[in-house]
Amino acid sequence: MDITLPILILAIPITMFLVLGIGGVKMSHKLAGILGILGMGTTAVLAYIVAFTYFFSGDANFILDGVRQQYQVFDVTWLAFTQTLVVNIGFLLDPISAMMLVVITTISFMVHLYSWGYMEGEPGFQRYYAFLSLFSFSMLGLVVATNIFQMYIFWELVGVSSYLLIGFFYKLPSAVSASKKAFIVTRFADLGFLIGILLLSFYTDTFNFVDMTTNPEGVLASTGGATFMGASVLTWAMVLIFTGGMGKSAMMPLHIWLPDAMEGPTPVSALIHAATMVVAGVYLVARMFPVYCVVDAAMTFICVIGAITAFYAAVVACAQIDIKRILAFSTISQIAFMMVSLGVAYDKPIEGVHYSGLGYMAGMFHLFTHAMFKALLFLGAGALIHAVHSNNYTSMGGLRKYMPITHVTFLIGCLAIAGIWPFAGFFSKDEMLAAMFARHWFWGAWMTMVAGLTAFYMFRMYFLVFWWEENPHYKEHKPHDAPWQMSLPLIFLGAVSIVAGFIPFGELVTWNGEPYHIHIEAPVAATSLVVAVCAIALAAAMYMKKNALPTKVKNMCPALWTAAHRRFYWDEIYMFITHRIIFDIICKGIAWFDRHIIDATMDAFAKITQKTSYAIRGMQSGEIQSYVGWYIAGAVAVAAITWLCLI
Amino acid sequence: MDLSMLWYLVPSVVMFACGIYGFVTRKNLIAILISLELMLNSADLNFVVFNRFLFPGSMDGMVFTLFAIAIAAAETAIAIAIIINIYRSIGNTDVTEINKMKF
Amino acid sequence: MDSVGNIIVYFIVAIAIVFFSFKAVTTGKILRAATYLLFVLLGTAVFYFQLGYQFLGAVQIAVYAGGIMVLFVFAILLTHKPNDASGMIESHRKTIGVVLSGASAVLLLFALFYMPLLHGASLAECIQAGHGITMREIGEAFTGSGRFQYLLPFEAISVLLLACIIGGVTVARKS
Amino acid sequence: MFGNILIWFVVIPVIMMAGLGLCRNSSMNAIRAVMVVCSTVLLGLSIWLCVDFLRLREMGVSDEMLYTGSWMWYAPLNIHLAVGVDGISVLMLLLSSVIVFAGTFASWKISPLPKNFFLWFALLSTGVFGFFISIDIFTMFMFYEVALIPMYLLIGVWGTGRKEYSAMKLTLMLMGGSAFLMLGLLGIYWHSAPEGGQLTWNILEISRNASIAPEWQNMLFCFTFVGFGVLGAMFPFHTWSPDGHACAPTAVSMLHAGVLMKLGGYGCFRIAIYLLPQAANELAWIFIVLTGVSIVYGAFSACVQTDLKYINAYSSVSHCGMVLFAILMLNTTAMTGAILQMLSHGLMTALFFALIGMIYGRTHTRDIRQMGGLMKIMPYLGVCYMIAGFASLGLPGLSGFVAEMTIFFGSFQNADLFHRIFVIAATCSIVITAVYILRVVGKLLLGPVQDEHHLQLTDATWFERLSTVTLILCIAGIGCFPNWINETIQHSFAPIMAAIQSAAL
Repeated sequence: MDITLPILILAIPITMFLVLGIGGVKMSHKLAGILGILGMGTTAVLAYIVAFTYFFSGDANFILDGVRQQYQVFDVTWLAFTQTLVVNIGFLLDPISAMMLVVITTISFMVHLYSWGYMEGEPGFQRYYAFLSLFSFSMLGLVVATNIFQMYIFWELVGVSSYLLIGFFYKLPSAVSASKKAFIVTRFADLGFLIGILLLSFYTDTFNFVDMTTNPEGVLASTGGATFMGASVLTWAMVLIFTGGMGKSAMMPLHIWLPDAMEGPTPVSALIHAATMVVAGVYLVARMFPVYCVVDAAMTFICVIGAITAFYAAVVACAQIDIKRILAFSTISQIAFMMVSLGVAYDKPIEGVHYSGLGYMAGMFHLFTHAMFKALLFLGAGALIHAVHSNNYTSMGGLRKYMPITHVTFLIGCLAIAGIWPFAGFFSKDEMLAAMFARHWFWGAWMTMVAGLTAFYMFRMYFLVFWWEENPHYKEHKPHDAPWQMSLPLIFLGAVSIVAGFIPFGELVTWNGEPYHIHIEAPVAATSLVVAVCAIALAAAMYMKKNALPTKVKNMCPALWTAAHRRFYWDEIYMFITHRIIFDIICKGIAWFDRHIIDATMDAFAKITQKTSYAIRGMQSGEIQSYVGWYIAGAVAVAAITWLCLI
Repeated sequence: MDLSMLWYLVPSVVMFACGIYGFVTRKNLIAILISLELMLNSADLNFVVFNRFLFPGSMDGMVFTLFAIAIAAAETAIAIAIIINIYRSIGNTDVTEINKMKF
Repeated sequence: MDSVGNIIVYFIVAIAIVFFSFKAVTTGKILRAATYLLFVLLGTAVFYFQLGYQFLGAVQIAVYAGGIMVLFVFAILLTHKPNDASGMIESHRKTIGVVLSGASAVLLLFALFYMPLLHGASLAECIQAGHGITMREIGEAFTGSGRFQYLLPFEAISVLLLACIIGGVTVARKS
Repeated sequence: MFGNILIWFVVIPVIMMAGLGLCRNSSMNAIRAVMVVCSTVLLGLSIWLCVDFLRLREMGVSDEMLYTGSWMWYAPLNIHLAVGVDGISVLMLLLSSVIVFAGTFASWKISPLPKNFFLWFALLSTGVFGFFISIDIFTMFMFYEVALIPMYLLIGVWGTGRKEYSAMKLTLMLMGGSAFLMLGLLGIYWHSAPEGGQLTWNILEISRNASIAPEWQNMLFCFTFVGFGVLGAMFPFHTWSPDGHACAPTAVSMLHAGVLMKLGGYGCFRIAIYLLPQAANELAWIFIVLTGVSIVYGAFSACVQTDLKYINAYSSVSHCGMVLFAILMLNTTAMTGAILQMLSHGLMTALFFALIGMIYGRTHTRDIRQMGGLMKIMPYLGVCYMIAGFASLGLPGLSGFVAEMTIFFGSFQNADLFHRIFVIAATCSIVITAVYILRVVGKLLLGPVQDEHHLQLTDATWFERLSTVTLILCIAGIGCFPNWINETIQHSFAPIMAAIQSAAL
């Protein structure tokens, strides 16, 4: 494949960033917006061409004997640590990276377009587009990484873009602290990632994904059976690498930044905190999948973390007021779904299971569909917020009459995430549940329950926003549908959410490149469908018309409701640890120690010298008589001593 | 009974010791100067005595004493000028009062 | 063998020197201290004569006892108002002074008596051994530049004296 | 003698001083002209040197030191003015000249006594450049002292706050360090020759002779490492750094943190490690503990400071600790990282201090609690500060990332548990760094405006922009294209590694 297109895919966004970032101040809003949208549009087209070429051209580089290949378009040396351990910057094409190219550029383009309406007239409009371009560049660089270190580089860059975009309204203290929190929490996770890379690369002596994933047994062998604290070194490495993914993908207990990240502009939440960046963790696990498969402990760890997070986030989402937070927790829950799905997958046949890599395929499939419908939901939420100027559903209600387009598209999104046939979410969720049941009934049952909760809280929100009762404020300020720049992406993404499920995903993306024919697992599908419909019905019963039922339910167990509303006090725990312990005790303690012990010791040397000087300067009195006295005393002493010695 | 070297050196030592005593204990600048002259004188006497008894053929000690006397004269002149100047500025010649340039 | 007269003169002068030295540093009146110093200087001059250095003795009397003492007296009179307690001079740190001077005296005397000086040649023999020093010799010693001649120090002293004159005038001049 | 290009690195600052001497005290323009011309010439010269050096390496010249020259200076002690550079010194010269250039513009409006300020500034540069070109440890030490002394006056006269105290503290502590150093260097000199040979100060000859007995090596290693370590702000000898930096004028902080602290790292490995490899192998662990503590300790201390300069001074403790830490790992990758970190820290701290100076010049406070929302008022400076912050917390694409990663990956090659634990502790500093950088950025630049009066303030002037842009370009240049630096310094480590390995056997 010609390297021009891949290079352009990376070069256009970064150029846009530089142009808009440096020259943006001098540009009009319109020019900046058009430049940004055009740039992203071009990138999207190029990415489609590349992905299409990869999947369908039949080139021997891409598909060999019906098996999709990993192909490094280019891979140039960036920094050589040692002779063998070399960091490259390259462009890896394989099923998941091609899929991610499509997802990222599509959503990013939609968000660019949408933002033109949403952010109109905001100060810093050019800056906003510059940051969006930076983010797109970083995310694209992340997914096409040929080696784990390149991934780490772009991993950090997306972290920074996320920081900049969450803190876009930098005059609001809440936005500033949210951005700071997001960056520091993910940075902490990245520390694990880094140590993981250090460990892994030390033993394998390579960063390259292809080298590692094609020979996972070799990776295992290279560690030579080294262990640390009871676990093998490779387990440590892979768990630590997964820690990085936990941070970015907001898995428990590193999830606390994502709800706060909703302080950023809503399109940003759609792009970064729903569709693309937060799935980086899933992508990372998928990327390293064959290596994970050789360390069972790490896979179990992923499953457990994913299952806990999915349930936790779903429960919390049921008790939130802010619609963006509900969506944020829903995102956490859905990503955890993907994690579990990857965790139950296996690279070798398991007895009694027709396809052991199903979880991998299903997770990727869900990543794809989720990106579409969650972006849709966020953009819809953006339209709602744009209309009523509040994030809380208490300021909404009965909006279906005022905002029909938003209503319909939002409903599509909700149906998709709830997993109702024939919407996209149904297909991907079905495959995931099938994979989980295939591994162990526990995972399947647990996650089916989470799926039911998902349907419940999504429709709770849907009914509270669009049905319930009309908010009296509408008389003063009549809400209306958004301008075309905002509606167009909604309609497009709504359409995608309807049809995406019919994409023969298994033919395109599997863990080893061999095609897999998706077929609906009837019992699993039926169960999940029934659960979802029941949940929706429950939500409809409770929230469709204004009634006292929700309050009653709440009063049945107020402590639980409060705890869920306060997100089970995770933030408070973190606040306690970071502020009370780390900041107040460790940092202040060290600073005190530095000033009062170390520095005081140094000062004490000076003081002792000074005191001694003062003490002996009395001898230097300037009185000739005392000088003579000392002189004579000295002379006598010297003479006497000499004399005694001589005798 | 012979007048040997020791006979002359003993008064010289006494003179010198008295000079030291005076120099260390006196407060008045002129009195200090007087003690200084005593010590100087004792040294002069030693030069001459050593010259006479040990090297009677030469006259180095004597010449040295001559120079010392000249220098003593010069030194006294300057010292007294300074003392008078000090007296003018602070009104007495007490060494314990002259400590403005200390430290 | 020295003459008895010489020995008697020696004792008188030696006792006088010791006594007046002592008085010069212990007396309470500054003018008296100066006077006692004068006696010590005169006694020293007698010693010079006795040792056969007539010129030196003359210089001692003329320059020291004459010139310098006059300076002292002037200075005393200029810095002390008559009929005033300021004529009294105080002492301090007497203990230190006694200890220091005592120690040095003891040390020096110990050294003197330890050395074999007591039984050296007598004064008369030494004067005999040396030739009488004439003024001519002294003049030549000061104006020559050969061995045992002192033109350079002589010149240096004259420059020093000049410097002192200028310095003395400058320092003491009323501004 | 003047045919050797390296000599000109010392001659030009001297010319600069002479030129300044001719200027009238009041004619600011003449003073600026002299400074700009000379610092530009220096910058050009160092770039040319760098290019020419790479060309020679490309041609296959594999001598340890290039452009060598040696002129007898004091025969009885065999002291030469010996010069020569390898890749590391070339980069250090480049760094110094960039910072001198930027520092000139950063102190464009210095007052009072601009002429005297620049005279001392030029003298400081002379010392710095002289240090990096020397390969005779005596002249090296001499230039080191030349660089040290002007600091006292520059801080004591042109500083702010408790300047006399800080100047005194800084000078005394560094002098204390150089006392140790002098002992170490003398010891090296007296053992520099095999039995009966000619004693020498020349680094190349000393390492070739390799005649220092192991028990002496241990003692001399401690002396020299501590001596240079004081300048490199090694725990617990770092306390001059916060006070000194806080009180120093902008350009001096820049040059001090940017270049002078590098003298410590450079000296540590050029003298302590290279000449005493056996002791380095044996005693490295002591200093690994100390520098490892420095890294984490400096970062934690920086978290609670409220004075901008204190924050950066403590962050310098942390970052410079990283330099020494990496040097002590005794492998090529980590040492490469140390060099990268020196460059990176030099540029980025210089940028920080320049910006702090500019902000302080406007707001007249450095207390972050009294400032806020400056991004809106002075966007240019705000953006630059953010870039500097990102470089400091190791954002890819800026120099800090490259340096830190090289250090971590290099250090991790020591496979024993002791090293591992300290490397992991050191990696933790990237999180703490993020905490304090974001804390400052959040309080200083973002959020609501704290002080109404700040709304009237203006953004950067042209000379301030020139100063910052130069530094940012260098930071981004290293961050985006790090490998040429790698190639420049690669050969330089071969003799050092050879010495260490032969000593380890």
